[in-house]
Amino acid sequence: MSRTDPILELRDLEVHFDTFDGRARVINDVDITVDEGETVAIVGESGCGKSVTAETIMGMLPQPPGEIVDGELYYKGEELLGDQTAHERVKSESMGMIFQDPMTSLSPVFTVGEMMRDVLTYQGKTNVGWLEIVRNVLGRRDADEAEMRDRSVELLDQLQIPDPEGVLDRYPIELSGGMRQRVLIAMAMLGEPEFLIADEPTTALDVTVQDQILDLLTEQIERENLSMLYITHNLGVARRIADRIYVMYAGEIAEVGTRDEILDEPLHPYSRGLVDSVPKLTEFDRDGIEGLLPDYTDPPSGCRFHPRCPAAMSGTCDVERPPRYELSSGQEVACHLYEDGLSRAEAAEIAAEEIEFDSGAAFEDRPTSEPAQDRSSVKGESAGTTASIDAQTPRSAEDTDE
Amino acid sequence: MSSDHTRADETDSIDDTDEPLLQVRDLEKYYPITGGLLKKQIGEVKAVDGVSFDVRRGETFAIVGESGCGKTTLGKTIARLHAPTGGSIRFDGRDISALSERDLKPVRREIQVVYQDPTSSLNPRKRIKDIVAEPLVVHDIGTKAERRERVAELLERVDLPEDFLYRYPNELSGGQKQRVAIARALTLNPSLLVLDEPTSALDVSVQAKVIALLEELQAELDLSYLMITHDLSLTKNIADRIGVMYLGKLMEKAPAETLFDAPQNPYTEQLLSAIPIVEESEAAFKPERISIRGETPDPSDPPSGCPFHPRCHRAVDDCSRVEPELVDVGTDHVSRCLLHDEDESEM
Amino acid sequence: MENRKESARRIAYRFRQNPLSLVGLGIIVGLVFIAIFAPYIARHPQDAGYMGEPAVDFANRFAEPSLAHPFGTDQAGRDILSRVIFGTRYSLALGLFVLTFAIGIGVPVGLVAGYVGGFTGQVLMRITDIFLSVPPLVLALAVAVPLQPSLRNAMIAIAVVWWPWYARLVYGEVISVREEQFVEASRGIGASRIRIMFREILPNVLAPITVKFSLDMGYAILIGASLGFLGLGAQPPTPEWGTMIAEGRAYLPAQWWYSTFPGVAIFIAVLGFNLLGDGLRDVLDVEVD
Amino acid sequence: AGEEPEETDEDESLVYATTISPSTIDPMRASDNFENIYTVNVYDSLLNYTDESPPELAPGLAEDWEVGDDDQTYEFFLRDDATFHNGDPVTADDVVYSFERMLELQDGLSWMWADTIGPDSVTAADETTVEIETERTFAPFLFTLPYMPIVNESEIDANDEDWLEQNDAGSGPYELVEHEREERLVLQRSEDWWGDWPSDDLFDEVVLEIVPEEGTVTGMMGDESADITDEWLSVESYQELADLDHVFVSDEVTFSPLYVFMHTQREPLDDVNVRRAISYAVDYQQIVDDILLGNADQMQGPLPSEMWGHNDDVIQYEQDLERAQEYLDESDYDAEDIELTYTYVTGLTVTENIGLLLQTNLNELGIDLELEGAPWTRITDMVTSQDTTSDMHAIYLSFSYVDPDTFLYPAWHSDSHGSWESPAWYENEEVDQLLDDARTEIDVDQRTEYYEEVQEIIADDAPALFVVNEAELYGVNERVGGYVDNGLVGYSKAFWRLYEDR
Amino acid sequence: MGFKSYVIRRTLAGIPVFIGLSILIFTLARVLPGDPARLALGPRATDEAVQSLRDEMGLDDPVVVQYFDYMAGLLQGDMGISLITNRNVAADLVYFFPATFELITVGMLIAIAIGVPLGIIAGRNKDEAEDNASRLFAFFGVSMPAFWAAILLQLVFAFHLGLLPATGRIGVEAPPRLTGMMLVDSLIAMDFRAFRSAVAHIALPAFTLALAPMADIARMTRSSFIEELNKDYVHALHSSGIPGKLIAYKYVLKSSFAATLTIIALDYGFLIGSAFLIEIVFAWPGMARYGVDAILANDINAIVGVTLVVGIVFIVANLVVDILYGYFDPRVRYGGDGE
Ligand SMILES: Nc1ncnc2c1ncn2[C@@H]1O[C@H](COP(=O)(O)OP(=O)(O)OP(=O)(O)O)[C@@H](O)[C@H]1O
Ligand SMILES: Nc1ncnc2c1ncn2[C@@H]1O[C@H](COP(=O)(O)OP(=O)(O)OP(=O)(O)O)[C@@H](O)[C@H]1O
Ligand SMILES: [Mg+2]
Ligand SMILES: [Mg+2]
Repeated sequence: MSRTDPILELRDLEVHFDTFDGRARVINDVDITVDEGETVAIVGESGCGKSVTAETIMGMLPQPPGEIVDGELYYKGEELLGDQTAHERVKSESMGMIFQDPMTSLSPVFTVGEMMRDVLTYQGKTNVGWLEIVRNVLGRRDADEAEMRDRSVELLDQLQIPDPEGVLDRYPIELSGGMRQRVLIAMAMLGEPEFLIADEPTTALDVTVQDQILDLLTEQIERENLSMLYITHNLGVARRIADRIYVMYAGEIAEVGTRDEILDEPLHPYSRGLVDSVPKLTEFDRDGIEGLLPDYTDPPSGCRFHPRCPAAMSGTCDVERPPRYELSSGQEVACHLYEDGLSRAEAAEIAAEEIEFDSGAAFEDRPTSEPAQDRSSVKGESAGTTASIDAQTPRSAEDTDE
Repeated sequence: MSSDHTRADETDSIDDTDEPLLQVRDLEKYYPITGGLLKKQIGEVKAVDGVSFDVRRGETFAIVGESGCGKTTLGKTIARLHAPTGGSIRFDGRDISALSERDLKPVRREIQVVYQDPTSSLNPRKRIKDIVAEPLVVHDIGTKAERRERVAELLERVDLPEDFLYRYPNELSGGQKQRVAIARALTLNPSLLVLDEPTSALDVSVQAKVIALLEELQAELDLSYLMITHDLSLTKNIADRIGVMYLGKLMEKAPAETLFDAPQNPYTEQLLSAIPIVEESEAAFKPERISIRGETPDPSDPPSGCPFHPRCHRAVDDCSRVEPELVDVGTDHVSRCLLHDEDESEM
Repeated sequence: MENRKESARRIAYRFRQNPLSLVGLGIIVGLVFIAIFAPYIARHPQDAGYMGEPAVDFANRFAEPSLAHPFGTDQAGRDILSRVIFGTRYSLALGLFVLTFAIGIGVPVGLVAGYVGGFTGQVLMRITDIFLSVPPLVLALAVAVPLQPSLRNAMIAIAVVWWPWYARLVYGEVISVREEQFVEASRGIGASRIRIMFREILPNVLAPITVKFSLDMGYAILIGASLGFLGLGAQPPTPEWGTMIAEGRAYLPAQWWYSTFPGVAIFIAVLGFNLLGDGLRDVLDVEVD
Repeated sequence: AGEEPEETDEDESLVYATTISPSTIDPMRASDNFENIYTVNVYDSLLNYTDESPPELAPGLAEDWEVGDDDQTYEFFLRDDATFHNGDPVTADDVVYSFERMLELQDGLSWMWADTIGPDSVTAADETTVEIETERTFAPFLFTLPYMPIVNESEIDANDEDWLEQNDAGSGPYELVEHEREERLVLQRSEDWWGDWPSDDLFDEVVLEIVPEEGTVTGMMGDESADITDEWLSVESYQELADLDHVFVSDEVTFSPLYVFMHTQREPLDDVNVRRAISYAVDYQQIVDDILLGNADQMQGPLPSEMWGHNDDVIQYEQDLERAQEYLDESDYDAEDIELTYTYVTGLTVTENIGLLLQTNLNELGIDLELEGAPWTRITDMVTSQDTTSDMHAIYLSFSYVDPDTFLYPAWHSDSHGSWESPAWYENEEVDQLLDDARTEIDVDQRTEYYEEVQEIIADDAPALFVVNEAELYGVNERVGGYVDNGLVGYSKAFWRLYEDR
Repeated sequence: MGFKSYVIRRTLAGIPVFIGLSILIFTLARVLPGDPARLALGPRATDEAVQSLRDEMGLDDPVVVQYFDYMAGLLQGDMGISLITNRNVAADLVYFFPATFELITVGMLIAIAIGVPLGIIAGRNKDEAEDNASRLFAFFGVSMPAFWAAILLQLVFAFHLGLLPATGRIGVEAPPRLTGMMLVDSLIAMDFRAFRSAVAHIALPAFTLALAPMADIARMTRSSFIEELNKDYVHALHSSGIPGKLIAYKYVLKSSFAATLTIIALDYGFLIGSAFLIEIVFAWPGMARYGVDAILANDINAIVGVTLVVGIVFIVANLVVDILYGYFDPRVRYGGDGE
């Protein structure tokens, strides 16, 4: 694949959160590149930092408690993290976002049409005067209502929404989940973005509806030649939509490669465990991955995955953070098992040899529990390797939610 | 128009050599819809509408279907958390569909439910030990010490360390909570577990372990499972037999392999076709891609005729008028579609 | 135990986020201290009727605030500071009594109405609605009338109008907790209704009740003082704050201190409970109104 | 302060600021002081009171009158120049109608005539002559007549039942021009009034301003937006007013006697020794000096000394703890066992303060006293039965007509039991007899004798603490000329006697 | 569900509450000790007079009969005779209610006019100086005893500074009475002198009344504003290109205002309660003061009347808010009860 200039490039992102447990170092040195016209997926389990990454790119990370400690974000060469106005501008001119929960992503108190009209009217404006707001609230807009309506209807129609005219006058609550998600896509498309971020837009939907939505989304992307960053934890969905996939674990990128590379023969132990755990029509490996995401306030040293890794090498993995080794195929994997320049075949061989998930855990004497969480019982039992295990109990995300 | 097909209802009772643990016949559960000025009942949602199936001893029977099709309602009705509107539920040879709350108490020891959301299914204000011991307390079983022992044993059974006894649910991860929920369900030595999407709130790597645990328990404790899920790939791997539901009705029921190898119902076909596959190799096990259209209908106002006809890729004119019945289409395999009759007559 | 420490840490963290609530806590601790040790703190306890030895000194009436009488004296030459100090007792007692009663009635009603529901629930909530359709002060006035005006009767009157607020709060909470699966799980185990209501649901609605309790302490004190102010609460010479303000009102604006200091006392007490309640609201993370 | 300057039309308006408001302005329903102020200024009566002290009778609508030998027939000769505010002449028929209406409504002051005037007692002999034949001999009868307002029969007949609440049908010196309920009554001087006006600058308008807040009243007096206050302010407010250059405080001691009635039918107060002990325990001096700041006299016996017939020789109680103790020792009770309740009208701070002082005083004897404030309505209710009457009631007896009977009969005659004026439930046949005799005897000297004897018996029996006769205080702007407090309900605010004096 | 049917259902739901309330109040009033007839006629009335009034008032009938008589009367606008004013309570209320209504409405308007912007400012600047100041202010507002605040304000603004009148409704000749609300009447009469005076008179009491709800409203607006501001749709709309300010003041405000509305309804009722204190202090000739007088005088018909009117105002305020709520938030219309 010949690389054109990336449309979006995220470099060395580091994001921390202040929580009552202390400072959570969530995103650690994340690089993501999206090329023009490309769809890139980020996959990973819940809490691994996918949404935080997306929020950072969309400039909507809540600060505080979040803080972007380091990193640059280039959109078509323009740095955005250091320049909020530029970020705002680029965001409203060129980016669009689709969210997971279509119900909460639409204002419950305005009709679909009203929202779409506002999107069309304020397209690209970053500020608006008081008078304008009042006029707007009173229903006066300078723009051409009929034209806006036509445009909205056209878009809704493209997304196979039955009775688009009628939908414009309805409130989100009057629409089904699938319809809402389509409306949401339409809203994102209205602004004629070049770059789309979708954060698990189909997770709440049934498979058949998901299937429809994915079809429509691909169609739109092709039609408008969009670039997209698609976040999901569903590997199957990633397969359907993505050109390339980033596998994320605990705020770090574990592996990057084309969709087939990642899904058919993952190299990183984590990716491998992840892919294996998914029930498939062919088989279902019930082993899973031992343990839990680490405590972000006290992440493991070295490779963040090492406490759960069946191939972890004591003295290396728990000490040294693996760089992203680039294989000859262009695939990158952040694991000490590999080195730069390996061919895919060589790498696959290593993976097959070294990585073995089974019900007997890698790091634990207690085989079937999820031991990494249990600080008190684990700590000190087997010095060297386990000393640094410090899975959070409970995970801070849950705490703040409850 | 006569057909050779026997009505499906009788099919299950064919092999009465070993009576199934659970026999569900024509089960109905309707929810009233109220509205208007006086909140009169103005309609009903037929959440479960004439469902029949058996769960044999030691097997896993899976119910799959889309959101809102009535899976949860079915599970809860069988566990008698709801009173059925109609039909019968025979459990261990006894009809439990009309028992009073008091008479149900012994039955409750036998049928337990594990819920989808592990967070909501554990009382956040109670310690794990109290949660797991609650069934014993409610049924007034054992002394304090005995209970404590039993709880410790159960915790070990579900692979949780002993010091979890004193924790509160919010100090546990999702997978751990689900293990606690399973432990609680096992406390009274039930014979049937209703598993309502027990892993859908979990990450895949955790799901795998919980599934492994469930299978292990089933083997060791001779449990029967009624597994409710929307993940077809999962059912393929763990279920013995599968029922596919749509809008409160059973559309197809077959042994797992049969269902995946030779699905008879267009709805099952669509479901299978929509599964996003992860590995290239899976593609071989999927039917041709079917382009899906239409919206999930409103359960309170289901389409006439075949409930699936508006979205069906095989729909014919009659589908909107004639309501198909479940018919035998193979060994232990029934399906609900008008086309079966036509196929038959064409033959 | 680890989780204790953990939750203590969480609570401390939340409190730290909201220093005002610490101020509230301080105020309340102070008030309780003052109430308990009033006889030792007040310089003229007998001026507040303590120990049944009434002392009036009409010759020393309306002394302006001074070192001897920091809050001045009233029309009977009594030390206002001492009376304000003793007033703490009455206000706290009133708040406690009213809320204990209100919770004692309101919580079970809300639990039953919310969990059992059906016709019983409807009837209970409609009764509650009726009580809620008149502002508490007005209803308390109407209830207070048939009774002799006195502090005790004011407490009864306020308590009678207060329980519906708890019934409604608990009802609302129960409605949402009821949907939680652990409740159904408990039912699936075979637990009785009573057990489910009191062992499963109640512990989960304690947080909002606690918050409301704290906020309501302030409000109950206010209503009690209002009744006193209108002459339907504590009767002179009881040094109840509202009653004192009402008495002092006749001497405005010349003897401003008479009404002012009891007012300050009410304000501080109510403020303290509000601050604490607000802090608890954050700590326990519940929304209560 | 704060009232907008246009409020007071300085020269012509006289503003009477009061903290209470009338519940009615129908003259036949009027009962309290404020209502009567309105009535006497807007309505004429057959007779008037002078502003002397004690007041005497003066002609009103009746130029002249005669009393028959039977002590029960009266003849009144109306003046012919009196007209109602709508121009109708005042006729004898109107007088007859007024009596009828008064007795029919059974409201307001009608009780004064309830047993004296029957359905046919009042007749019109001709246009200007009214004959009254009372049903019994009632010596104070003439003294009650200034409280019988004469209304315009035809005007009332022509209008609704409650027309009088917004309008007047009188012939008095002032007519009603505005009634803003709970806010103000505006009266306008009636040019056609038959009576004499003072010669100087007259007040063409009188505003009765209802200002429930005491502070506001004093404020209004301060910035001269009010001219006269009512008598209900606190002592301190009057002090404040007295400090103002342009205000004087009228502090005539007239007819405002305060008693603390003791329940003579209940233990331990049924024992005269206990009552005497209590009477000797009270520090009257402090009440007069410190609670009332000197604006009162200690009472001597049950009758205010301003009233004719007062007996200067009856026992005068004073604080004497030794004697108190002696009496207590003589009684059947042990001080330690005595717990009494003292009831006063909520909001009347003087009585509350007296209660506080009593509490302290009685404590010295070892008697416990509990204070209980009650709204006036509750007190009137409590005293209707012996059981609910509390041990001690602080009550001001109200003055109605200039006759000792007005204070003595309602409080001490056993026929009066159950009314708010007799919470002592006093029973003494001798007293009953004397009071009855005094009512039917016309001869003033003879009556004086009866009354003196009654006073002696009662004072000796100590069925009440004869606390003080309080000066009724009014703040009055210096510019108001002609102001005299004769102590009479309503008549103490005879606006037609006032003029601007500056 | 249509908006209309929602409105009707909401309205009808108020009726049983009203009936229940009337029973409650009526029963309460009838258990008052003391003979209302005697109270009405004054201390010196004769027994016959008292008895005849008792008969007239039906006081010797069973309470149930009395209740139905009362309700029958009520339907014809007859609420019985007030024992202290001797007029029909209905007439009294018609007379006094406008003053109270004017007072609490102006109070509520002040509370909204200050509270909502305060809440928004605090919400938009969470945890900054503006936020803390407004929160502190809110605490002061709810902790201040209304009657005491009234006294203090009077001391300062009326007695000390002499800026505003301390009591009453108007200081000049009142405009002809049409609505009974001075502000309205004086405007109708184009009498601006009266209007100015009425404004000056209502300023202090209305502001005093407004303190607590102002604080409540600010607090509620703040928290719901913050909550809404963190909702996904805000981000979604933002990322669709709508400027933040428009989102805040159009979308967020409308959603969050629903929560504020609930508080407004509740506080409107509480305002009537506070009016019972404020009207006393400011000598405001309104229904609340009439009510307190009635209560102190055991005037049963008046007590029942006043309490019922208070209840009705409360019920209606809730109704109006529910309806507005349904207007602001379509979810409510579908969500049924809203309970
Ligand atoms: N506002 C926040 N405050 C504190 N911590 C946060 C916040 N947002 C995210 N985090 C933390 O960052 C980590 C990553 O969260 P993120 O939402 O990015 O996960 P995710 O990969 O999107 O998971 P999911 O699949 O569940 O959406 C979590 O541990 C979470 O606790
Ligand atoms: N208590 C209830 N009252 C009324 N309707 C209900 C109730 N519970 C469920 N329903 C309706 O019954 C139908 C079936 O619901 P059910 O929860 O059984 O579906 P499900 O298949 O479990 O869906 P999901 O996959 O979303 O869990 C739905 O239309 C639902 O709206
Ligand atoms: Mg996420
Ligand atoms: Mg379900």
